[in-house]
Amino acid sequence: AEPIRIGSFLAVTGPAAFLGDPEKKTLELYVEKINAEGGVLGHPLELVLYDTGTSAKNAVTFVKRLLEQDRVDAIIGGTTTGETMAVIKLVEKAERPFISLAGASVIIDPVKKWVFKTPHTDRMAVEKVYADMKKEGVTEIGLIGGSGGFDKSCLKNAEELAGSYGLTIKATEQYGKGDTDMTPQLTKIRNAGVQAVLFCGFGAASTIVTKNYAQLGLEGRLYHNHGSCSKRFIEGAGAAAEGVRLPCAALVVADQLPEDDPQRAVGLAYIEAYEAAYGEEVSTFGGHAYDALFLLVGAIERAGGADPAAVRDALERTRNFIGVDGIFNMSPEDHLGLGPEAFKMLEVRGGNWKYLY
Amino acid sequence: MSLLLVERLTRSFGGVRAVQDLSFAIPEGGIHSIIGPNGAGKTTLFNMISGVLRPTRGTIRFRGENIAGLPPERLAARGISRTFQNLQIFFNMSVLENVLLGGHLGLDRNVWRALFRLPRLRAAERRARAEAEALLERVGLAEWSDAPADSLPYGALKRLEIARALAARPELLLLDEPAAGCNEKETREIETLLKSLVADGMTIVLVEHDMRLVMNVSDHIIVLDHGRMLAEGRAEEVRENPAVIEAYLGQAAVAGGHAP
Amino acid sequence: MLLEIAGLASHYGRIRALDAIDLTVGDSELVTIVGANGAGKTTLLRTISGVQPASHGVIRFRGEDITRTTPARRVRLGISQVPQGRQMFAPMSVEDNLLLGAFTRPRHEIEPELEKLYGLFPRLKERRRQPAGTLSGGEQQMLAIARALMAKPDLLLMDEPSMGLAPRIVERIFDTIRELRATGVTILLVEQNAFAGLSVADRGYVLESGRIVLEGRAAELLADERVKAAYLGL
Amino acid sequence: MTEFFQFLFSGLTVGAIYALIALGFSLIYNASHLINFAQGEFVMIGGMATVFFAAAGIELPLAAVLAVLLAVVVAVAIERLGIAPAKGTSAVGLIIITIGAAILIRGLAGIVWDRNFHSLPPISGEEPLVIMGATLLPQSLWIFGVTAVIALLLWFFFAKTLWGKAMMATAYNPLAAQLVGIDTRKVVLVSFALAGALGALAGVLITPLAPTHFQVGVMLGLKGFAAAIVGGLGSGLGAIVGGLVIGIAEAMAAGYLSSAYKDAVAFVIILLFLVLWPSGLFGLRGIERV
Amino acid sequence: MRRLLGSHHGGLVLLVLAILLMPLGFPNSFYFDVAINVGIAAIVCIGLNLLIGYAGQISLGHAGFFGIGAYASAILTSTHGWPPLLALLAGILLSGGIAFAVARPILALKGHYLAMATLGLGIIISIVLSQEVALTGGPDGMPVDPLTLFGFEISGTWSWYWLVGGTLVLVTWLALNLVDSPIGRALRAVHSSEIAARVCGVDTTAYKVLVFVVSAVIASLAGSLFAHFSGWLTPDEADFLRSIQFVTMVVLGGMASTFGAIVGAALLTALPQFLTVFQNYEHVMLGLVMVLTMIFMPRGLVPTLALRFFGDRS
Ligand SMILES: Nc1ncnc2c1ncn2[C@@H]1O[C@H](COP(=O)(O)OP(=O)(O)OP(=O)(O)O)[C@@H](O)[C@H]1O
Ligand SMILES: Nc1ncnc2c1ncn2[C@@H]1O[C@H](COP(=O)(O)OP(=O)(O)OP(=O)(O)O)[C@@H](O)[C@H]1O
Ligand SMILES: [Mg+2]
Ligand SMILES: [Mg+2]
Repeated sequence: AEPIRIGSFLAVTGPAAFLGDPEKKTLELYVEKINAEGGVLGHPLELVLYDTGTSAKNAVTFVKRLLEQDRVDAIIGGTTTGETMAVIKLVEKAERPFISLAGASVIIDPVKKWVFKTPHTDRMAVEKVYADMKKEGVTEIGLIGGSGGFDKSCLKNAEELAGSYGLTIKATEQYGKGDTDMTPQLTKIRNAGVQAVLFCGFGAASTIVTKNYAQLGLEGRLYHNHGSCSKRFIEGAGAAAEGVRLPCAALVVADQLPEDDPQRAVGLAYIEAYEAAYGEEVSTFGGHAYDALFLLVGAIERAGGADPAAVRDALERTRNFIGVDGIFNMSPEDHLGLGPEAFKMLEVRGGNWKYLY
Repeated sequence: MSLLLVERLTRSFGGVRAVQDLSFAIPEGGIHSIIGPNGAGKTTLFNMISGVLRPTRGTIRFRGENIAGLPPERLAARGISRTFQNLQIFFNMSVLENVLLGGHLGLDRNVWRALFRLPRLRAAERRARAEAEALLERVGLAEWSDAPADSLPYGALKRLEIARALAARPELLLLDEPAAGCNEKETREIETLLKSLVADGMTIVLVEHDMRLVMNVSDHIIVLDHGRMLAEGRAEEVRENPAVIEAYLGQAAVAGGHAP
Repeated sequence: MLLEIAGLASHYGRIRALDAIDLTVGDSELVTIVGANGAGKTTLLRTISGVQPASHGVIRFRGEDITRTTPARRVRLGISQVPQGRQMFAPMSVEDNLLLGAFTRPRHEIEPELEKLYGLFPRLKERRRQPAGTLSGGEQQMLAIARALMAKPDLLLMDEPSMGLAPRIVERIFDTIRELRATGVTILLVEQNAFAGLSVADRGYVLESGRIVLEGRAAELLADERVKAAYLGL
Repeated sequence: MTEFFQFLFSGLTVGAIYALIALGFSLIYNASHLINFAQGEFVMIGGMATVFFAAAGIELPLAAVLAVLLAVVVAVAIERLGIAPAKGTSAVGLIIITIGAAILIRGLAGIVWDRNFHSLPPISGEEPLVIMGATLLPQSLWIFGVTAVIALLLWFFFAKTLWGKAMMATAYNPLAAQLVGIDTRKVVLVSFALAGALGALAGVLITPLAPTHFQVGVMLGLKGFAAAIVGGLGSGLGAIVGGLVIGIAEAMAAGYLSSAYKDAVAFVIILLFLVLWPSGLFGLRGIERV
Repeated sequence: MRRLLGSHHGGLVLLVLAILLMPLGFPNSFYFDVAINVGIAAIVCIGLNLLIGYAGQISLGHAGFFGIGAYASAILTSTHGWPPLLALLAGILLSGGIAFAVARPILALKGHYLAMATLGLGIIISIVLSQEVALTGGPDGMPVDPLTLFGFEISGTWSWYWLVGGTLVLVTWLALNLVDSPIGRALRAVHSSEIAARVCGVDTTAYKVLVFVVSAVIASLAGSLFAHFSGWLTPDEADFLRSIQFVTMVVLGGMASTFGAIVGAALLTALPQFLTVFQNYEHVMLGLVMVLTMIFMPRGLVPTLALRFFGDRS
């Protein structure tokens, strides 16, 4: 039968490679699995995937290529917000369903007809952290983050939301691309007198900040955002990571979830499949791609084919889809469909994640 | 009035005094040679006159005005041109283009006319090319005109530098060892060329170790040693000066023409 | 025969700079090459040293075919060159330049050799700490000659060694050439000053447009009408 | 005051890392006047290869040695396959070759290893030393020590040995170097091999502080290059001072001015240094004459 | 053929023909998109080549000027409602002004030191662009209004293709004229021997400043076009990696060859599109192509091929 063509453009290399790489691996793994099991509605899936190198300009070109040359039926991709925003006009004009894997809420707020996304917004992560801080009686905090889009968006939300949780930001510090030491920034935060610190970033910086935090002996809890939801972070930071709290998708602690939690089974299955195929730990970023792919597959099945308009409508009517990121309920007003409960609050204890609530 | 008047000129490099307290005058017209042992300061002197080096002390008057310390491009505009002992050819250009660049100041250098390639510029370029060809003819490089400069043998490059310097139509031409690397026959050609330039009214200052050439063409010779003036005078006077023989010429040179 | 060259050709891109050169230099012989600008003299010496590839022919040194060996190995075999254009290690001191000249020599031989050459060129001793690139042209030429001698070569290739030198020093250079020869060093000399060059030589070759057009005993060449007309300016 | 020392320690640690990388740049520069933009990749190989050899069950010290060897092999390959055959390529062209090689190595590392980040345990524990109220990790001391020793060794090599001089001579004038019997091909090759080893060593030493990943070489290489330039290309002492200047500038800018603009401030300082010392702090200058 | 390529009007005719005829082979608008990106990069490279190839002064920071042009257009049109043409001119003035202001101290540096200084300049610009979130939207970027010229909105790949193509031809023509004038010769002289150039009366500093400013202005113009064309702008466009890409284009295509700059831009822009067939290995292949090109075509594509096929050394 005619294959159903799914286009994808991801930051497999470049600054966001840490996010894009597992996304790519996930898509490739599951497209193969789906095809092995007979495809969707009897059609095999064909994945056309391009590496943007984390460049919005390349994203634009590749999306044009996906639309014009490869004539794909739907698009999954845009690892970063910049890549995603740069192509929205194109997909809207071409009228093809598009599920973004980037964090920022601007992508779906205001709602764009053809654009959906799977990751929780960074705003939700910050809210989760702030709620926890408030519960712990913290009132004065410091922020530290990188200079990339992911980091800055988190910092911006953190600054905007602080007031509503009764928090005062005493210091906001940044580090640069490829920095290897953040003690000066943390020293300033320490001197500002804070009760807790929120870290906005991902990758190697998570480890460095955490180690420097311990080195300087800062008092008060260090919170990370969901960029650090990777076992690599604990391994890298070692003892320094003890006590760090962060909001993560259920996937990270799937095995600690109660037996009756619907996400447990989905998460465990994904973990098993991914780790068997690649011999490396899953990441929540790969999970975004997982959800995007299966949201799309579900919509195609419900639409009875790959007709873009029908798939789009079906996507918008997604109800109770159990993904690794949470349970999705889309609507014409909400093209994400996740609630704040999709994040779980974790703490690092004994070199492992501890599921708190 | 002297064309060039050097007064108490000094240049040192750290501890080395390359030129010390040197004073002399060059009248307009004729060929004036500066000779002296290796390291006597001849090239350093040229470098100061042409603006390549700033003097440590002293003045250089060109047509009465002190030009010491002015940058080379300003001096070029005033009519001072030179060749280099260590070749400074534009190796990324053709032979003809090297000469054209020598005449740079005489060309149309307006950016807008260049960008839009207006007819006035094209006409000026055509004239310049013709002149450059003529100069190459004059130094005997006509057949190399379109060759890339980096394919020329050493001796030809020496003559190319002369042609380039001439393209600026200088009033004062400084030649630093033009005959180095040339055989007798080629040296004769240079001799003829120098004489014809002087006949056209140019003033030439020549640094050269080929004594046959120096003695044949010089109206006036200055001998430097250790950055100071050792002797000055007409060719015959200098040639017989015992101090000059001792410091520079050596015995064989006195005996007959050239070594050994 | 110390050096034997047969059918040698060399090119710069498509330009043929040397063509079918046959040339020999016997042990302890002093051979001079004369020729106009661009005749290919420098190219010939460069090819013998191995820094310019031979496109045809063979070069034999003490009977061994060295046409394809590296320049460094040729120096170790005993071939050293005073290059045209002096080729200083400009930022390095005069003394370092000289020490590098003896790069292939055993350590203990370096010091006496250095003193000997300082004796020959007192000027260099005065300037031993100065960067070679700041020397005057003639001083650099002295250094180039001294550096080549530091290698204590069996075959010394000299490309216009007298260029840019004061007459008194030129005399000294030619004296040195004679002395070297007397101590058994073989010399292949390229000289624009054809009269001086041929006067010290045993034999000579005349190069024109990359070919040898004339060869013979130096005295014969000096008397040759064509040589007189073309190179001696007589 | 404590604050100042904390910034200073940060600057020194980071600066020593930059210095170590800058030494690699200087080494190759000294032998061939080439800027090797793949230098950062050696740092990456040092860290990543150690991690992966260790993961394969090799003892950590041996894994580190193997990683250094691997970097040497890669460096030699770049020289043999990329630089040596490129006769007649301009200086910028050669730089493009090293950039191409860097892209290639990075691409391979992303495939052969992975695109995750990895850490290594520090050599002597993580208990920070407290000096003047500020803290310093023992690993920083290791980095200072190794950087100082290597700089000293390189200084000795270039200033005191004939081989070192032959290496510099090769860069100053390859033709003359050949004419005095220096095997210039070998010299350049050796310089690459040493630079590879140096880079990898830097990688091994810094991975405990800052995790490595397949793209870590880009920024580290850039900062190392900046350090080499500020200090003066080719000078070992310059590499060290240059590295420290940049490291300290970054730390102080982050501490006292604005952490958001600290990199910009650091580059402004670099520009000012260049205006004041156009050939770097300890670079050669003024040997050209006509 | 040789004359056609040798004399620059011949080359220009070829370029015009190529631009006119290429669309015949384009099956869909994706090809136009690539071609437009090639054109924009080529415009930058022609300017950069004046600086690097002719005057011999390296710049590893030209993406900074590209970024200034792009953001000037983006901010002034989208945020402040300026007419695009005016915004473009403002960008040019700003880039040219910055270039002029820094040119003297920076261009006093030589070789690798100059490379470092320009690299630093570019990095500073790109940091400002990504830090000033309120103005530029930060790393995630900002939207840009479409380009309107004299009341007409340029939209759709067709119009963009002709606009960029036309600009490219114009810039090429101007660059060729400049190169083939006393000024162009003076620039090449600066490259070869500054001291000899000065002795010939060339005010080398003035010429270096001139060509630096001209190349910055051209980069800025291209940046403005890019901003409107792409509709979304991120600071990546001003990143130092992008600067290095521009230099690579110039060198691969052939330094001191205006058509080389165009070919280099085409190669490095289009190549990644072809290399996607290598899947994971596309970066490996890209690196390999760069290395092999420089080994086997040491003078760059255009000059090496011209030499091989026409025996033309220029
Ligand atoms: N790098 C080069 N590229 C192209 N051609 C060259 C190159 N070097 C030399 N040639 C050509 O090779 C020929 C021989 O040059 P060579 O330098 O050997 O002459 P020469 O006899 O040493 O001259 P001179 O007396 O001027 O030193 C000349 O025609 C010259 O133009
Ligand atoms: N930049 C410099 N640094 C140090 N010493 C220098 C510098 N330039 C020149 N000198 C010294 O100054 C002296 C004069 O040099 P200059 O080149 O003027 O000599 P010259 O008379 O032209 O000699 P030659 O006949 O050999 O060309 C030399 O001893 C030289 O070593
Ligand atoms: Mg001199
Ligand atoms: Mg010669």
